[in-house]
Parts: sequence; structure tokens; C-alpha cells
Amino acid sequence: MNWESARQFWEMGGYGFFVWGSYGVTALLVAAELLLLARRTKQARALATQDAALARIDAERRSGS
Amino acid sequence: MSEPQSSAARLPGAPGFNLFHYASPQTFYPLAGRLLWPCWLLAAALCAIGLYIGFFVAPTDATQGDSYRIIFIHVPAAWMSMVVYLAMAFWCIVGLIFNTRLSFMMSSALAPTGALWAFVALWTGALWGKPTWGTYWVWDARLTSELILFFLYCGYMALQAAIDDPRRADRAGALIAIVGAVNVPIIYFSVKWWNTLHQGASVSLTAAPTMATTMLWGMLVMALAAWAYTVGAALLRVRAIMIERERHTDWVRQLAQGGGSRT
Amino acid sequence: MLSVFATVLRRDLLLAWRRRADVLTALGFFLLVTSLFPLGVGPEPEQLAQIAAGVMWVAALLATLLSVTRLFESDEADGTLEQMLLSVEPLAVIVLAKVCAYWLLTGLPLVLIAPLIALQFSLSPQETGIVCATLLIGTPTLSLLGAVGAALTLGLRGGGALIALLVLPLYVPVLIFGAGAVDRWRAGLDVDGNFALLGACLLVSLAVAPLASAAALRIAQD
Amino acid sequence: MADAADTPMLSARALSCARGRVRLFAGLDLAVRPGELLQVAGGNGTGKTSLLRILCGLSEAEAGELMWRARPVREVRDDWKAGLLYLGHRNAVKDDFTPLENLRFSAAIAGEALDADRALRALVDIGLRTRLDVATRNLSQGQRRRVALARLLCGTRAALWLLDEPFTALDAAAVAQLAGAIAAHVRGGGAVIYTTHQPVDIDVPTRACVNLDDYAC
Repeated sequence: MNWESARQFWEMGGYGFFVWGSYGVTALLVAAELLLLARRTKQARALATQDAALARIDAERRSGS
Repeated sequence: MSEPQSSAARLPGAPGFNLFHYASPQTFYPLAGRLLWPCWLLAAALCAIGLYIGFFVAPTDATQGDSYRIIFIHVPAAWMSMVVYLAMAFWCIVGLIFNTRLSFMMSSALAPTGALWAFVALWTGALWGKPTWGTYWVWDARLTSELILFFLYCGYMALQAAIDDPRRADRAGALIAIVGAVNVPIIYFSVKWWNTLHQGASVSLTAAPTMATTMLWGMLVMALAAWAYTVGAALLRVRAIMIERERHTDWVRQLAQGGGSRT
Repeated sequence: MLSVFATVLRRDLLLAWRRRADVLTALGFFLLVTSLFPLGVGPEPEQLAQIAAGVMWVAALLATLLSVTRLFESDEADGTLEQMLLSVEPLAVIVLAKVCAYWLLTGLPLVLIAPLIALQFSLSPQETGIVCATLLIGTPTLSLLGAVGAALTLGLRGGGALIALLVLPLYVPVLIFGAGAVDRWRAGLDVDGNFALLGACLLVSLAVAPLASAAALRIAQD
Repeated sequence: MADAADTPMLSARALSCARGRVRLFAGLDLAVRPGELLQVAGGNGTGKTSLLRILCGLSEAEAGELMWRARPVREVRDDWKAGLLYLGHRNAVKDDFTPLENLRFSAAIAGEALDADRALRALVDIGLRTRLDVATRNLSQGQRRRVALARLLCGTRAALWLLDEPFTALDAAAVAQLAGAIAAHVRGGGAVIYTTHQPVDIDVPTRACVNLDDYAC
């Protein structure tokens, strides 16, 4: 184990800014990408369900008229 | 030259196994869905193990102290940015040869994640450079070619964004991805050649710390984690692209009627 | 095969002759950009001589990109590009002829005016010779690669900037070999390597770029 | 070998075309034989232009098979390209050139020999006698269209003409002249596929009409 205390771990031998700067930004970017992906999937699903609804309406129109 | 519309297009003489079965979006969509969670779990597990090795097993380096721990994200990101670009070029070539729409969709799905890795490689490279060589940006051959690779990604995505017709976007993107892939080694060696010419002006990254085995393991595990994450992200994005592109088809409509469940 | 190459070459040169003013834009841009640098960097001759090759090369590169959209845009607008795609003659040959005409109108003038710029940057005669020689071999490659970008972005909004983003990464090797020649000469090293590599880049793009542009045009017109 | 007369010059089977995400038509079968005139009808946006662009190879069909003289077009690409002449909405003329230069260059680009005398006669016949050395830029829309149509009059080797609304912007005399040229070409064993929004009387023995509304999606 390299670290005696959490504080020492956070300082990372004086290079805390650089190490956590790297890992932090990477984590942020990955999280951002996942959020964007989730949003895009939800939007795509919404498009699909809207199409399904349209199809149903067409079907009713055809069968109704 | 008609596209293999139905998924039953068999390669002549292929025995039972049908290469094209998963080539059509309709059959690939549920498969991608089933693969998603395994990818995320694998990525999370490997990342945890990698970080543990990187921070708690790998010793503090004699010369660089603890700043070298950045390599556990920098090197995997650099590897992944290269691997993803080559994977994109591969899918583009497959798409052009077999005229399968799904291969182009896969390539477009990979691009943003590849660009993310290229940016992470540059960002972590700069933050590692500051404590080690005193400047955020070092005109080292690998960092410079990483920068140009990042521009290649941006070029691919910008071109695809500028074209509305999906068919043209696929093929134009494929052309620039393949031309770019051919140029990546040329760019790397020309930058390396240029770097040695101006050796006095900069220090190259070859002065990395000696590779203790634990460090190597840390990087390898983190690279696998990054790989699993990339596959997961690409599959998720390709599913969204499939729905966006195939909206007028009935399999998407049935999918929506089926409550859009995980299948 | 050869006759259609000659015809298209003559056609494009004749067209450019009818619109002589357009030809000067690339040349004017090159002159302007290179003469702005001393204002920005300062007039000391040694400093200028050191950055001269790099400045001239980057200016030549940007001048090529600036006017490369002209290569296919006017033909696409009036429908002649469609007829080229329909021709029995190989499209790559037609594209190569168009790129040659384009180089004669934008690339070659840069090489011819380069000695004048070299004087501005107080380059010695040998250095001027080297810069002009590298530009002579390098600018055709720039035009060929630029043609691929122009074909890919035909008719797209934001075409100019998009072409730069697509094609500039591909210009990096040519820029390094070209601009690096004078630096090597100033450091007392031989420059044969640079010329060999520039020649290689030219031959490869001569072989690949017309085919890639032709494919890109078919994709664009699909 | 089937008798040369009735093997179709160009035939398409189960053709379907999509523009962006919208599918325009599907399951279209079509054939044109030497000595036959085929009109492509259909409302706006039903894909008439797209169909013509597919038939001449400018764009690719989403699905379906295209045959030139009963052979898949992939195998006989040069004959197919040499055998057809496509005239779209745009006139394929350069504004900076004179009509004569335009004619000469477009024939050369198509890889066709052009007899100077026939070119002159074509331009005179189409009514551009007094505009021979004027830059096309200064001509009216109708005259510009005539410069494009002059190619049809100077003995092109193309057996199949694909004309997309050739009669637009033409006055009555030019319309009659073009109709005559088409009729002569068809009677001489050639074939023409064309679209038009104005009814034009073309005097040919066999004619057919394909309406894209029947294949719309």
C-alpha cells in the first residue's frame, strides 16, 4: 500500500493537481458521453413510437373509410 | 448493384453459417441490446482493477514520483484512439465492399468515442508533461500525431454532419476515413522524422520511466476497460442510429409497438 | 484517353482565360499573407530568413485550399459535371486534367513568384532555389489532395472550412518535407532526402487522388 | 439470340429508389425497345428525375436490376455509357463559351467525334444562326436550352436519349423542331425516354407511358 492516509492519497506526492486533473476530466468526459448517448437513445425511441402511432392512425383511417 | 436487402442473402457456397445474418440492422439490433450490459459491467470491473493496480500496487517512481500514474489513462487512451480509427476504416472498407448499411453505421457510431479518446490522450499528455518537462505542450512525435489524429476524427464527423442524405454521408465519410487511415502512419513517420531534425528544441517521450511489470499490467487492464467501454458506447450509439435511419421500415414500427423493450 | 485529357485541360484553361481575374485571387492571397508576416514578426533579417520557408509553405498551402472549391463547383452548377460522369472516358482522367489545369493556374504562379518573396525574407540565392524547387514538387500534391476534399464537400454548406479540416491533416507530411528542406540546408545537412520524399508524395497522390476524387464525385452526384 | 429488334435496349426490373429517408417508388418494371418512345409521367416529386438519373447511371437504385440490351449494366458499362445521352434540367453548357465551343467540348467530353460542319448545321437548324459567337451567358433561357438541344441534332452515336423535361422554356417553333428530331431518332431505330409537363404531339408509330404514381410508396 503506497498511502498511509486519504490525505496523502489526495496529494499524490505533490502532483495531485495533475493526476486528478487527468482522471477527473476523463471521468467527466466519459460521463458526458454516456449522458448524451442516453438522451439520443430516448429521442430515437420517441421517434419510433411516434411512427408507430402514425401507422396505427393510418390503419384506422384505412379500415374506417 | 443491389444491396442484400433481406438478411438471408447467403454467400455462395457458405455452409449453414450465414455471414450476412447479422449484417442487416433488423437482426443486429436485439443482439446489440443483449451485449450492452455485459460491456458496461466488464468495463467497470476492469477499470476498478486497473485503477487499483495503478494507485495501490504500482510503486512510486524514483525519478518522477507519483505524477507518472497518469500513464494509466494516457497510454490506454492513445492506444484506443488509434485502434478505434483503424476499426472505423475497417468498417468503412467492409461497407464499401459488401454495400451493407450497418457497417457504415458502425463506423459513424465509433467516431465520437474515438475522438473522445484522442482528446483524453492529448489532455492527459499535457498534464503529464507539465511536471515532467515543465511545459504543457511538447512537440513530441507521438503527441503531435495524436493531435493530427484528433483533427482527422473531427474532419470525419464534420463531413458526416454536413451531409443530409445518409447514403452520401456514409460513403463520403468512408472515403475520408480510409484516406485518413492510409495517411496516419505517413503522418507519424514524417512527424517523427521532423522531430529528430529539431531534436535540440524538444525532449521526446521516450524518456518514460522503466516499465515495472505492475505498471505494464495496470496499463493493460485499463486499456481493456477502455476497449470494453468503447464497444458498449458504440453499440448503444449504433442502436440509436439504426432507429433514426430505419424509421420508415416496419421492424422499427413493431419495435415501438412492442413498448420498445430491451429486445 | 489522351485526347480527353488534352481537351479537358484546354477547356479549363480557356475557361480560366475568359475569367482572368479569378486566377489572381490565389496569387494575391499568397503575396498578401507572406508580406504580412514581417509586420507581425519584426523586420530582423536573420529571424525572417529562419521562418521564411515555413511561412511560404503555409501560405502556399492555404492559397491552394482557398481556391480549390472552384475546381468542381462551377461545373456542378451548370450540369457539365454530370456529363463528365456520364462520359465513356474514365472519370479519373478527366479529374486529373482538371487538377492539372487548376495547378497551372494556382500552383505554378506561386512557384514563379516565390523568388520575389524570398527577397523580402532575405533568403540567400541557394535557399531561394531550394524553396522554389520544393514548392514546384509540393504544390501539385497540394492540388491533388485538395481536389479530393473539393469533391467530397461538393455542394455542402460551409464547404471552404470543411475542406480545410478534411485536407490539412493530409498536408502535414508534404509541409514537413517541403519546409524542412531549407532548415536542413541551413544546418549544413543534405536535402536529397526531402526531395526524394516530396517526389514520393507526389507520385502516390498522382496515382491515388484522381481515383479518390472520381469516387467522391460519384458519391456526391448520387 | 432473340431477334435484335425486340430485345429491349434498356430494361429495369423491380426498381426501387429512395431519396434521403423517403422512398419514392418501388417494384418498378420498365423496358424500352429500339424504335419506341417512352414517356415517364407522374406528379411532382414522384421521382421522375430520380428515375432518369438511375437509368443513365448517375445515381444508384436502392434495389432492382438494370439491363442494357438484355445484359446487366455492370458487365457492359462502356456500351451502356456510349449508348445513351442524358439531358437533365440543367443545360450542361458553360456560360463563358460560345454555343459552338459548348457543342464541341461537350461532344469531346462524352468521348464522341463531332463533325464541325454538322455542328454548324445543327446550330443553324435550332435557330442560333445569329448567336454563334456570342457567349452563352448573354443568351435568353430558351436560347440556352437550344444550345443544349443542339447536341441531339448533330448526329450523336447515342441510341437511347434520356430527356428530362426537354420542352421547358422553348417557344412553339423550337418545341415542334425538337418533337421532329425525337420522332426522326425513334423512327431511325433509336429510343427516347422523356418527361414533360406540357402535352406535346410526337408523331411515332409505337409509344408507351409509365406513370410513377402507380409505383409510389
